[in-house]
Amino acid sequence: MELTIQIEGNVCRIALSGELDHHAASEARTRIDEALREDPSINALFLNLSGITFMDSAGLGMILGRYRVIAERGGRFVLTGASGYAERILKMAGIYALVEKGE
Amino acid sequence: MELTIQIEGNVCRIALSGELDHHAASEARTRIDEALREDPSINALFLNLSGITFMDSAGLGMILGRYRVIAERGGRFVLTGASGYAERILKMAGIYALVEKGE
Amino acid sequence: MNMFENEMHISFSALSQNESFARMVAAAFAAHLNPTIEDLTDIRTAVSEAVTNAIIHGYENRGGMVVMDAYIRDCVFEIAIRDEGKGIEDVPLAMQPFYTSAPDMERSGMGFSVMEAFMDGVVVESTPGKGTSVIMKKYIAEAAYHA
Amino acid sequence: MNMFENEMHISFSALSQNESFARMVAAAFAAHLNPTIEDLTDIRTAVSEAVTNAIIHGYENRGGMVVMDAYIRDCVFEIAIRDEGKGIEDVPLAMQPFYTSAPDMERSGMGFSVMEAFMDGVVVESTPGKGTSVIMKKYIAEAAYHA
Ligand SMILES: Nc1ncnc2c1ncn2[C@@H]1O[C@H](COP(=O)(O)OP(=O)(O)O)[C@@H](O)[C@H]1O
Ligand SMILES: Nc1ncnc2c1ncn2[C@@H]1O[C@H](COP(=O)(O)OP(=O)(O)O)[C@@H](O)[C@H]1O
Repeated sequence: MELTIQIEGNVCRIALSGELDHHAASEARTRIDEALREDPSINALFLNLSGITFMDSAGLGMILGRYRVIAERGGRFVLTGASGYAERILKMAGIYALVEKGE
Repeated sequence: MELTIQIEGNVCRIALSGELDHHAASEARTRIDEALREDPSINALFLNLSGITFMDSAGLGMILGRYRVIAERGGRFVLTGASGYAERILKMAGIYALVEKGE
Repeated sequence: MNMFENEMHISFSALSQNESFARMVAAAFAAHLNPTIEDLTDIRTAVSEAVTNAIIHGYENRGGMVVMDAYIRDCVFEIAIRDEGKGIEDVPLAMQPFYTSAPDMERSGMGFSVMEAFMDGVVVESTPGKGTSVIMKKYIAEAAYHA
Repeated sequence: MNMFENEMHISFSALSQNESFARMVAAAFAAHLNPTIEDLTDIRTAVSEAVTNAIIHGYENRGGMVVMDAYIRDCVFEIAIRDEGKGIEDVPLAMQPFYTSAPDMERSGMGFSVMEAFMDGVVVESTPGKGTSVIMKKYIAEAAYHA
């Protein structure tokens, strides 16, 4: 799993690629929460999944967790680029009832 | 393992690619010997290994075996395109004392 | 069609680094049936769920050995994932969508639902204090098998 | 450096289709040590030799189960390949370059030589009528390990 974090003003853009299983999700969780903690002014999180080649329900848990972190500070959460398989699991859990889907 | 056989006049050109282990070597042996049996006028066998991505000593045994088949009918055997790893095993066995190395 | 049989049994340390290893082994073994990429992704995902559960719920991240037994019989791929961890008190409850005993670990409770959606049969056997077995089946289409 | 330990035990049907599966499993497990491509090719080749021998010499192509036990301890990868086949009467003779009991199968007699050349230690234990174990070690450079 590869993770890149880009912060511009109050917006944090994260791109995940590779395999997002429980092992990788734990690492992603730690790194994203660190970035959010360091900059309390961040009020929008864009998570780009277009590089994800594998995802299971641990990825779903990590995504829902980050949604909660940013929602707690009243921020916006946008999920983009989920392809075939990741999308199937996200939809099974009805995630788009909670989080915004971006382009 | 993929195998292509091309016959022009008395010359048989064979290209092997993929993984040449014992399982694949058995298949290659059967198919090459069939081609040689069908056309007794073949008196030169060029074996191209440039597409080989894995080879163990079963590949060596198969190559030595085909050398013997063609040598028995007084034909010529030429080995081409062996890369790094295949070459290491071929050299360990001193194969170039027996068979000709082509471009 | 000839009956084709092949089997594989593996056990490995209950470390999260081995989750990707376990999926890879299961997929490489199932590859003998000439499955589609989609079949393989289904298998990789379901195996990842069951193996992760063994590591984090069964052994509570304290280590132990996870076992996978896989069988190919004609066009059926069967895989059992076992642990000798703490077991499950109430299996029907555990299998309900969104049920999780570990929300603090950000588990979504969707593991069993994913296994059921992606495989053609999931059976869970568990004895509290002894461990858990998850037995899953997948039918690989004959067309693919003969391709 | 922290001590890192991981282990894996697998058994699979003694079918020639499983030769590539066995190499893949060994390489995927060894990958935890961050080996170079060359290290991985060495391991794949040595494992292929030992597994093929178990299938064709140990079980004489009549089936049975081949076992692989792999361990990672710090930067050492150790793998044992075992069969419960016919065993070897004279191990030092069997290990000589070009010695083969199966020239009719076009065996080159170079299997053990390849294992010795590509690994950092090869030990063969065999009991006629009981079976054979080939235990091999490979040191993975610390530099690669920390990369
Ligand atoms: N191997 C196991 N050992 C013990 N408990 C388990 C095991 N697998 C699942 N469980 C229990 O079943 C619950 C539901 O599992 P699952 O649907 O995979 O969701 P999640 O893993 O997200 O919690 C888990 O929270 C856990 O309590
Ligand atoms: N697992 C095994 N069980 C029984 N005999 C074996 C086994 N491995 C090797 N041998 C014996 O040792 C000989 C030499 O093995 P090797 O160097 O790999 O060459 P090859 O496999 O080409 O014959 C074999 O021909 C066989 O007689």
